[in-house]
Amino acid sequence: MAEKSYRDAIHETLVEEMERDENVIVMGEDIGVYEGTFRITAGMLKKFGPRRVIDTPIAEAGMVGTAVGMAVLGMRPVVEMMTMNFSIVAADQIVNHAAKIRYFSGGQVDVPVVIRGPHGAGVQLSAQHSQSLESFYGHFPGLFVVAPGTPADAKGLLRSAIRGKDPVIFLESAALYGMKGEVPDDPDFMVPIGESRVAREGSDVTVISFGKMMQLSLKVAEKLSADEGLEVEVIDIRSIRPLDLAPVLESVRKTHRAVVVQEQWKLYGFGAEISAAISDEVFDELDAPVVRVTGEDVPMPYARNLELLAVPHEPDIERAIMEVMYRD
Amino acid sequence: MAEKSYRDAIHETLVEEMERDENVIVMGEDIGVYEGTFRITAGMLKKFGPRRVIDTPIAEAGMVGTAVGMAVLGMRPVVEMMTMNFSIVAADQIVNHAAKIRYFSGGQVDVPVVIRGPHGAGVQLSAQHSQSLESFYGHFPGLFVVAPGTPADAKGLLRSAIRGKDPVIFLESAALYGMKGEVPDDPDFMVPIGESRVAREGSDVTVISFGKMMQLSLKVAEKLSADEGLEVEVIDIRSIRPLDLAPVLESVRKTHRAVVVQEQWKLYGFGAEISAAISDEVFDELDAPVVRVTGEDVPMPYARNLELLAVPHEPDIERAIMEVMYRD
Amino acid sequence: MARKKSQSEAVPDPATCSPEWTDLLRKMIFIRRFEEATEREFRKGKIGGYLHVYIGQEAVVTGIQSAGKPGDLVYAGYRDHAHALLLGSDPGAVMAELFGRGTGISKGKGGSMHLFDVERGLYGGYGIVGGHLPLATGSAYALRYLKRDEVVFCYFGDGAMNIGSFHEAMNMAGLWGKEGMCPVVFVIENNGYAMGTSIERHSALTDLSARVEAYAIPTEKVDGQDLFAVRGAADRIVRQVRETGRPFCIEAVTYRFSGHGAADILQPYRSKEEVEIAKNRDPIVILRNRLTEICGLTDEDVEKMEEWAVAEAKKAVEFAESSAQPDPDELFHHVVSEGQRIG
Amino acid sequence: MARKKSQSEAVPDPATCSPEWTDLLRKMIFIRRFEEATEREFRKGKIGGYLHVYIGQEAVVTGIQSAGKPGDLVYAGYRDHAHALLLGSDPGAVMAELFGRGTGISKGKGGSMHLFDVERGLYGGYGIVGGHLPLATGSAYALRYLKRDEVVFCYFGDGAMNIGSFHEAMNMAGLWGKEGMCPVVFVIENNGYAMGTSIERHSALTDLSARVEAYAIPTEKVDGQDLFAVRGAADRIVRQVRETGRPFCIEAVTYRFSGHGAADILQPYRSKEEVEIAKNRDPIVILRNRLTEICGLTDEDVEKMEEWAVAEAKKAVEFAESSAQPDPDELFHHVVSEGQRIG
Ligand SMILES: Cc1ncc(C[n+]2csc(CCOP(=O)(O)OP(=O)(O)O)c2C)c(N)n1
Ligand SMILES: Cc1ncc(C[n+]2csc(CCOP(=O)(O)OP(=O)(O)O)c2C)c(N)n1
Ligand SMILES: [Mg+2]
Ligand SMILES: [Mg+2]
Repeated sequence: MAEKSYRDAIHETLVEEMERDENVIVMGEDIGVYEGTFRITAGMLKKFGPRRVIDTPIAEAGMVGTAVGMAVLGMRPVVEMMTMNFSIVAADQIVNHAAKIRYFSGGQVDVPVVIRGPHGAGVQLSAQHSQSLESFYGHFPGLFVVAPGTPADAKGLLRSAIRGKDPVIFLESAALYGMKGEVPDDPDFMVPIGESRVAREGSDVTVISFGKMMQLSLKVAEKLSADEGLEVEVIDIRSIRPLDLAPVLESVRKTHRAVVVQEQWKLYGFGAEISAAISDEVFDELDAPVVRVTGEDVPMPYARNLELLAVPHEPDIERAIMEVMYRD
Repeated sequence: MAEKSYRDAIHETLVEEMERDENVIVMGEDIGVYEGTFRITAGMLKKFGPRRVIDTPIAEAGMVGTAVGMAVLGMRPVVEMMTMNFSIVAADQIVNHAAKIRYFSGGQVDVPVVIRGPHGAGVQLSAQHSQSLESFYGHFPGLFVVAPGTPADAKGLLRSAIRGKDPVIFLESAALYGMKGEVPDDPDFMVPIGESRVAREGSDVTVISFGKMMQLSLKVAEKLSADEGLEVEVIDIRSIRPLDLAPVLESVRKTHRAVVVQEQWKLYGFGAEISAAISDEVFDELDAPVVRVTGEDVPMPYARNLELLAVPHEPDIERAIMEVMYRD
Repeated sequence: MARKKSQSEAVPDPATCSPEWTDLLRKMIFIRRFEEATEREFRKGKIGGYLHVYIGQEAVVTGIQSAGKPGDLVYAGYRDHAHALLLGSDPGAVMAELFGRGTGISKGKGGSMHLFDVERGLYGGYGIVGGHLPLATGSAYALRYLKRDEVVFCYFGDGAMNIGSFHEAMNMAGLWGKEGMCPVVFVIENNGYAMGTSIERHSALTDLSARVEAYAIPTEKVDGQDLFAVRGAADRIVRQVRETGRPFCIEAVTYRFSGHGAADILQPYRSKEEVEIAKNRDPIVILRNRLTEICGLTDEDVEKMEEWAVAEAKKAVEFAESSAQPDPDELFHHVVSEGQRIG
Repeated sequence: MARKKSQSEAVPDPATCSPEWTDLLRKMIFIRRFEEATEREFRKGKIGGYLHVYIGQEAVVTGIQSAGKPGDLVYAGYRDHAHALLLGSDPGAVMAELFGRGTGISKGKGGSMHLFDVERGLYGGYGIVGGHLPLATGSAYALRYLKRDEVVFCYFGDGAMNIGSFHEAMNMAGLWGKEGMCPVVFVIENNGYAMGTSIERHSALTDLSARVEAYAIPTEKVDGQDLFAVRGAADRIVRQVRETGRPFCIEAVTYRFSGHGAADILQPYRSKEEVEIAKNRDPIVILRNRLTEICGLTDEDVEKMEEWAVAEAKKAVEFAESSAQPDPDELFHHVVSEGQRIG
């Protein structure tokens, strides 16, 4: 175990996997000479050379498509989206090509491509640059979608993604890049894709989230434990697709109360699936309706005061918890 | 009132609105000389000329973007996607431009553009050509998303969309083009965007759906009424965004049982939002968990036998109804 | 069908007879008969979905693939039957795919637009216009990265040149080609129409070479109805691409004798006369006449080929007919990789 | 600032002095001082998000917009401050937008990348590289369709030329231009870099004119550091576009003196020397020297301009500083149209 930042965990994993396997390469805009806008790939061009650290033109669809073409021949490209917002320009290549080729070829190809980059609200990046894309991509069979909320998961999930055989959308929380945490040293440390985890045990209420909002939920849990003696169980849905509900259901059977926290828009969002799935499975266990804490239904505004109003904060989560506890 | 097909209702509305307002134009691939792959625009090039019926190159992003550029100057372009699947190539222009310009300009522009075309499963069109995009687009504030399930709604909603000031994603059920129904003659007949409707009254169970699946649900309702004396209330969510829940909640307060029917994938799909929203609002009214009837979690296969297994049919809806009735 | 896979080393001289020429005529005749069979079966309702045939364009892919080697890769659009047949895919399996049977080349899951035969180099079969160009470009990079000496053939239509993915792929191919890292032969199957939109109406500049050269990719325009012309250019170009690792684009000017797809009956975008005139340059007739000249090919020889082709196509249909639909479990297979999960 | 809006009818002769030339120098100096102020305020934390300044490129948009008319439309990327200032937008409102204040030109909801001033023809301000090109093309069509005689100016960088939307927009502009239905002046602000990627590394062919002419759109390359050169070309070209309704593309070769954005401190992609050499061709200095020659411009005159520019920029900052943040209700306004719903 060693303490590392979320950013370093990602950087390190890329380096380790490239050292381990010649077929792993990285490509993206300004990841080489410029060393990456978030410096995830800093130093890698020098280390691995331009054939394995490819600076691409501004052409997201081209980037993803060429990566898929490499992947079907056995390479393992990791594509960096400068921010995940730009992946929308490549949406067709992602959901209609990467996600479906295995299927419509009758299983003749593997598509080991990872598409990674920061998503979610930044600080005043405004409407086109502040989106969380978990439900946007999570809807499509053929894709794996993961969203690590800790340095250890960033490392373990990225390694699983790189060593896999399928397209993985790897959603990084820009807000967590600087966050530090314990990361196992085992060079083969992996976190299975498709397993949620209990981030904090508790008996009174279940909070379900991922990424940055999961970290916020943990803070709230500690506060409520200290102030109110309320024990919140926090479930980290680090894998958006496939979605592992087991820990959620088990927790709700215990707490009988659930809150879902997401940064993005409510309508047709992440929380809807979690809430619906809980009803599907453990409806009779619920002592209160599942409450969704979500971003406001607006494009992200630029002004800081408005931006802060557009996304959930600790008090919003706390309020929701009190609501399902029928307290106030 | 006159009986018309869903296809003719759309065609007629386009013609009427173009006759009424010079600023309304249509553009798309092969809508002019070729007269449209589904013949929605048949005869319109002759009638209105090439300036108002624009055959575009194969460039969906270009089509949508240029339409937005026309719209901000006061034109009212209606863009045909040969099938909505191709709109994914234009996803960035739709969700990051059309949907957000009004907002990040501080309200300086109107964006009256309609993007219409068939979506959903056809007959053996396979994975890239068989998608339903309601939750894909329904997630984004700044868009209106509608999905008519009858000729009258096709007409009334399209007219509202064309006369509006905002981008509207108009999802047509290819499977319904040939369907006939009564359509009001009033040249100003409109159906408000953002209003669900009760498609069939019933007291025992509520079925919520839209488009083709709504029509299937109606069939099932008639059958169960005849065979089982069961009265199913069918709610037609013809407006995906904004989502009008009032008729749904009112119905559930009456029936205490709800089934949601959608053709597309379950995970992060339409049904999740409806189910979650029902829990949000009338949790205590439910005598059974909301059941979701959805397509299987696979890309659409080509083989007819597999394709039929991939989407819901009447027996699936019937089974779900029996399940929430605790019958078998 | 590809039993005598030609090697671009041995370039037959168009002036003199070679057994390979007659073999290529035989292949073109087979493609024609096979496609006609698919149209018949479509009308009978045995084939569903979209069906796009290659009738009239046979000399393009036949001439180009005859300059290929085993191990080379092929990417095509949805008009991909001929490509599969020329790579040596089992005609029965191709027809079975169109019938949606479990014995289909893509297990019945892809259909006419998504033929795959990776073992023989066919990497699809794509339905989104232009969407496969970036894939082909990436595969070309991978070939060199993996130290393989094969090349990629990427086929697309004139209409595909207007979509963004064409542009992005071409620029990346041009860039990578400078490093000798992009051995891809782009082939424009220029049949003058994107569905019902003629090239003058969909492309600001109808000289498509300018479009390609803007990315530092050399181009050559060939008569796509003349197999000798196509093959002649392909031999030179494919060897060059294989040696240099730089992309090249062949524009083959051809014509689609059938409708865009099986549903394109009326064809309001072109006149019967135009089609008739185009049919005067039937690639099969042109090659046949040349071979009569230089090889003394007789009507009897051709008769034999025709009989063989018709019989083969019939066999393919029978195989498809007699094949079972996919097992229902297939619905859930190949969505993602199976077996032991990574991580 | 645009009080003396120039008319492309009256073309001042570069050889002889004209009050307009000094006015344009004044504007360029103001843009420079204004941008420097935004960089200072960014470092102070008064401005958030991304900040892309125009320092070093002033002569490009100044020269081109000086050939425009009131009513013309402008589309820009995210490097859009100068464009707003030249259209006569209130500098205070522009600065307030960057500060995220309610008095901002886009009500504080857009920020630096999304400046809008529709009343003066500024239709944004866009953050997705190349995404605004189709919009500009559609607006050009609309101008003619609506029988307006204005033109659209569409600015974008060299790096934007590699994304699909560039290609799709250019082809549609070329097609519509043939009907005289696309009066758009495309302006490549070619500063040699896409963020940290030099043009040789992002574009297969560095001769960008070939890229544009492939769509039947004529191009002209101008020295973007020389206001006279830019203005001279713009006068001719804008008049032509206005008269013919056909698109034209001006490639202005320029250089970005500052980092790509305010966060681009290290600039590992270029050497200090390279930047220093480029600064020897400062567009402001070049124009100033020319005016000293032909107008007998004195250091005093320039001093006055400088003082005015600094004062104006300071005023803008003070206005922004003293403005209130947007009303919290603004969060929910302008998501969609308000008031009585259609239907
Ligand atoms: C992105 C996209 N838009 C539209 C279509 C519908 N479509 C299928 S084929 C076709 C015409 C393609 O013409 P061309 O590229 O010239 O190929 P050809 O059919 O002539 O061989 C169109 C518009 C599609 N499949 N994908
Ligand atoms: C689609 C997309 N991809 C990536 C980015 C990130 N990005 C912003 S500016 C930029 C470089 C653009 O370079 P250029 O077009 O030359 O304009 P310049 O900044 O030099 O004026 C990049 C890659 C983006 N905004 N949009
Ligand atoms: Mg064609
Ligand atoms: Mg640049």
